[in-house]
Amino acid sequence: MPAGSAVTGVSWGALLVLLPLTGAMVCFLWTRAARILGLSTVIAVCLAVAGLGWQLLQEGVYHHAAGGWGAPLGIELYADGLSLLMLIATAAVALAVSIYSTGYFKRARAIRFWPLWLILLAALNALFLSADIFNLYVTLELVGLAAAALTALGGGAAALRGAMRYLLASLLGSLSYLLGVALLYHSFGSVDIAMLAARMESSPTVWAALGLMSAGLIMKTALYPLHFWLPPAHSSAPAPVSAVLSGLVVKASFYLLLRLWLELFGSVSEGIDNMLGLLGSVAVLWGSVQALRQTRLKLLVAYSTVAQLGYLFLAFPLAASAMTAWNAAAYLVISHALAKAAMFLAAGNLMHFAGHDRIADLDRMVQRLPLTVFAFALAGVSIMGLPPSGGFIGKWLLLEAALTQGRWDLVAVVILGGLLAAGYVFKVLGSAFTQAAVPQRARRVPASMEWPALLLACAAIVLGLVTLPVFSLVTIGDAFGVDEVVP
Amino acid sequence: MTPTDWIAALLLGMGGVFFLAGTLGLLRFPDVYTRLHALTKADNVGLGLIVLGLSVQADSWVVVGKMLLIWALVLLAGASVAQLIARSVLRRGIRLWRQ
Amino acid sequence: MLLQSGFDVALGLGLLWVAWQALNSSDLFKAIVFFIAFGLLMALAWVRMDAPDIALAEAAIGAGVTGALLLGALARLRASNAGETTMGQAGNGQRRFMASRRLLWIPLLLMAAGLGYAVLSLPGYTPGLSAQVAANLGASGVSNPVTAVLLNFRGYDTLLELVVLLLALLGMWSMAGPAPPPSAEAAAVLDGLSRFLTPLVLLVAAYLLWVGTRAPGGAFQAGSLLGAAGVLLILAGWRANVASTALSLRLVLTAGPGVFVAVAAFSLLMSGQMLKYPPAYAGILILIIEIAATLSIGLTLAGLFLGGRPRGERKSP
Amino acid sequence: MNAAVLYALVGVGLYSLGLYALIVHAHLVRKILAINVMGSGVFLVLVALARRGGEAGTDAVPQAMVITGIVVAVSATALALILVVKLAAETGYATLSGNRQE
Repeated sequence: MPAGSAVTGVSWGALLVLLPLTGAMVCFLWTRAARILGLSTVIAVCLAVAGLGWQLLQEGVYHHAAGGWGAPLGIELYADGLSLLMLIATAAVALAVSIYSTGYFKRARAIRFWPLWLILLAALNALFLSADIFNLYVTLELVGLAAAALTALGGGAAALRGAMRYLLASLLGSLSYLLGVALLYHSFGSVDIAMLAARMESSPTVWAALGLMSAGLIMKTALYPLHFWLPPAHSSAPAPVSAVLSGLVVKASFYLLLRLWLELFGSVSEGIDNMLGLLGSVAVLWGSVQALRQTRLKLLVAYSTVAQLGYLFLAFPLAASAMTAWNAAAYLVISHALAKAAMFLAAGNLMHFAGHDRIADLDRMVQRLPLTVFAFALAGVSIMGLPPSGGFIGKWLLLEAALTQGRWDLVAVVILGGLLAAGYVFKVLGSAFTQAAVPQRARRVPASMEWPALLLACAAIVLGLVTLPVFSLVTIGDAFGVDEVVP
Repeated sequence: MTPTDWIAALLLGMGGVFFLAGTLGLLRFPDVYTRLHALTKADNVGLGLIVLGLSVQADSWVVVGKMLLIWALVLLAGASVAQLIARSVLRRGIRLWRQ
Repeated sequence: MLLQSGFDVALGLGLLWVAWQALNSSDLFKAIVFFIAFGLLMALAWVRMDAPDIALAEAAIGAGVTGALLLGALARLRASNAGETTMGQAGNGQRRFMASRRLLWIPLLLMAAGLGYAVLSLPGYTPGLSAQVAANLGASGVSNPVTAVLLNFRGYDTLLELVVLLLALLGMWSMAGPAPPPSAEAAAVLDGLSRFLTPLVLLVAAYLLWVGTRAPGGAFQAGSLLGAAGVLLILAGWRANVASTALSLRLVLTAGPGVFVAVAAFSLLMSGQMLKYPPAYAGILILIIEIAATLSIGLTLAGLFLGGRPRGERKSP
Repeated sequence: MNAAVLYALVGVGLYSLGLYALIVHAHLVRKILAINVMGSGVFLVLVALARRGGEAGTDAVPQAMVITGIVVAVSATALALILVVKLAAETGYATLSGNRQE
């Protein structure tokens, strides 16, 4: 396909899947150079995302017919502003986590980590790019299996148990999703999202598919009360893996849910949006309270993820003001991805330094690991939703949508959740300033582990200052269908 | 029905009887060894008769050859598996059944 | 006609009954054996639905390899005394399960009824994609429609699926450590059987691979047969003298996804669309991918059954 | 009701039975068996419904999807089983609840 400039003529989207897959296999074949090969692959992926972004800005949405057949027979890749936003967040977190991992994993672990991690990256990219609900099932399974294998990488009973719990929940979620796919295929004779959207009409079968797919994806996104697998898995995995799990993997299933909702189910579902909002509210409050009660740092951060995921679901009942509510969800997704990844990396540094993650015994960490504590604090600013940060913009937009619709209950939830988040962030920071009478292992933390955390946290803050570019990016392809709603 | 059909039906019916007898033995015999005996002996003959019955009606010799090959493989696998089961049971110290 | 629907009803009820036994037998070994029987009945159901390709895959993978994996895992669990849940140790949790069991019936029954209603109320007959498949079969390079879908129309799915398989092995190697040694002494009968059957299985696998372009069969069926041969050899105590670090072993494991990705990248370069084959070369490209995939699938499945990284210190007997 | 719908209903039944067993049983191997039975149920629905219009022709697309699904299922099963084996070697229990101390 000849095209004008050198950048727009390349099919960056397909490369985003093929590159990390190739990287994974090469890392597996040539273990000695796994680290350098893995890191270069991730850098190449970042460049490809940049290329795709440029392409989208120049030419609008990205279409790619894998196999050259096109829907409905073949599989279509598709990227609009929303997918691009997810891909950018993925690339940013991936780069930071990869640099972190060069310092974190010793050689024996590293050669196992890199192939699995690159496959996970390929699967995430493939998921954000797919427009075919069966292909999405395969990518979901790939994400789930890779994430479970990575969770168990740390070894030990807690990690194995966490991985097992996660694997079972993930498999159950994907099977429910697949049953929904089967019902949709036999209702409308296609698995292409755009074709399904065109043919969509309400029927008992569609309702069953809606229920199954939403339930499966909600399970994978760990919305209360289906969150039970998240804290054990995310707290027991190695730090870079926790960062990816909390930052990206749960967002992948949320992205898919959002996509299906916007394209397929939004028109046929009434009343369910309020239920999602209710569960989201409970998740925000319950998760935050649980986070406050934790005595271990990584568990605290994991429960904070449960709470922050709840915010994402508050957008559903506010969808009447589509622009604001969905922008809020998108903003929260990416700012939480950056901030939470930064938090887990920082927590990993504290654990690496002290040999434990008991919050009460974080003996004057602010003097010993100032960069790490600063990163944790900056990430905390975004999690709490203080200005200027990405988290602030997201929550502000949520408040705005709730206020214009007079949903005072949701306003209260957003504000209360922010206060509770402040509580658990300051609980950690407070301990980092005070003295504790425990012996510390005091192992040196290399710069390659401190800076990625800090840079990610800074990115989460900067996100609060670049709202206009982000909003204009999201409007490419009009994923939220705002044209119909805005008067 | 042509005479070949009658022959086929007779062979298939006899095969069925052998299978039935084998299954009955599996359910009713008192211990592992006698059950194995019933299962392998009777089912091998039963399958052989069914293969013969189908061969009579087969379109070509290739199909007959394939079915005979299947029978031979089942015989081989059945005999080996029966021996393996009996061996592992014997090693676990389970005695032969005596009246 | 009546006889046939009678058979279908019996098979359907049989599937449900065997599944119930596989899920609720008191003895775990028994449950696994029922599960293998369930796989075989499933294969029969696939034949009844005119899906011989799935029947072959189900019998070889669903019942065969999965069954072998389950039995292998059970043996290792029994070695660490975790083959069964002992009621006393599970304690309160178990009792709570028992209490919730009675209540769980209600929502699950409602769910099943709802799903059944959803299936029954499907709007008429939608033709699906069979017409498109038939229309484009000529340009796909093969004449078996299932192979055409797997390796051409929806080849991207299959590429990712081969990665899933590789991922399972990578995941296992990352946590399992070296493979357990072969059991003390393998039976002479098993040894003889494996020596006799292995060449035959290789032959059948090659046949399935070759015939898969125009009749039921293909890379997955052939690969799973290879895997089954590997399982048999492993059971007989045979070990190849290659360590998990050996490049040759890794090359074969990545051959399937590797060749597939290479074809995808090459076609992306040539035509701007990944996995778009030039019609004249579609047949040969599919065959190359299938050969590589068969080898990878076979070796990966056998490797999964081995239960750990091969050590490569033991000479084959 | 024809045979296709019958098999689809059996698929729904298998899915529900599997879900029940997945929740009720504590032993992880039983949970893995349950996931596999659920998967078989989903596959049955996927293929069977393509034939509900009668015997005319078979749709190759769902069949190919099910072959993909079977391979994914065996991969997931293998990974899950090795996790169980490692967990049991580590804690002595093949359940998620047993033995909390580390």
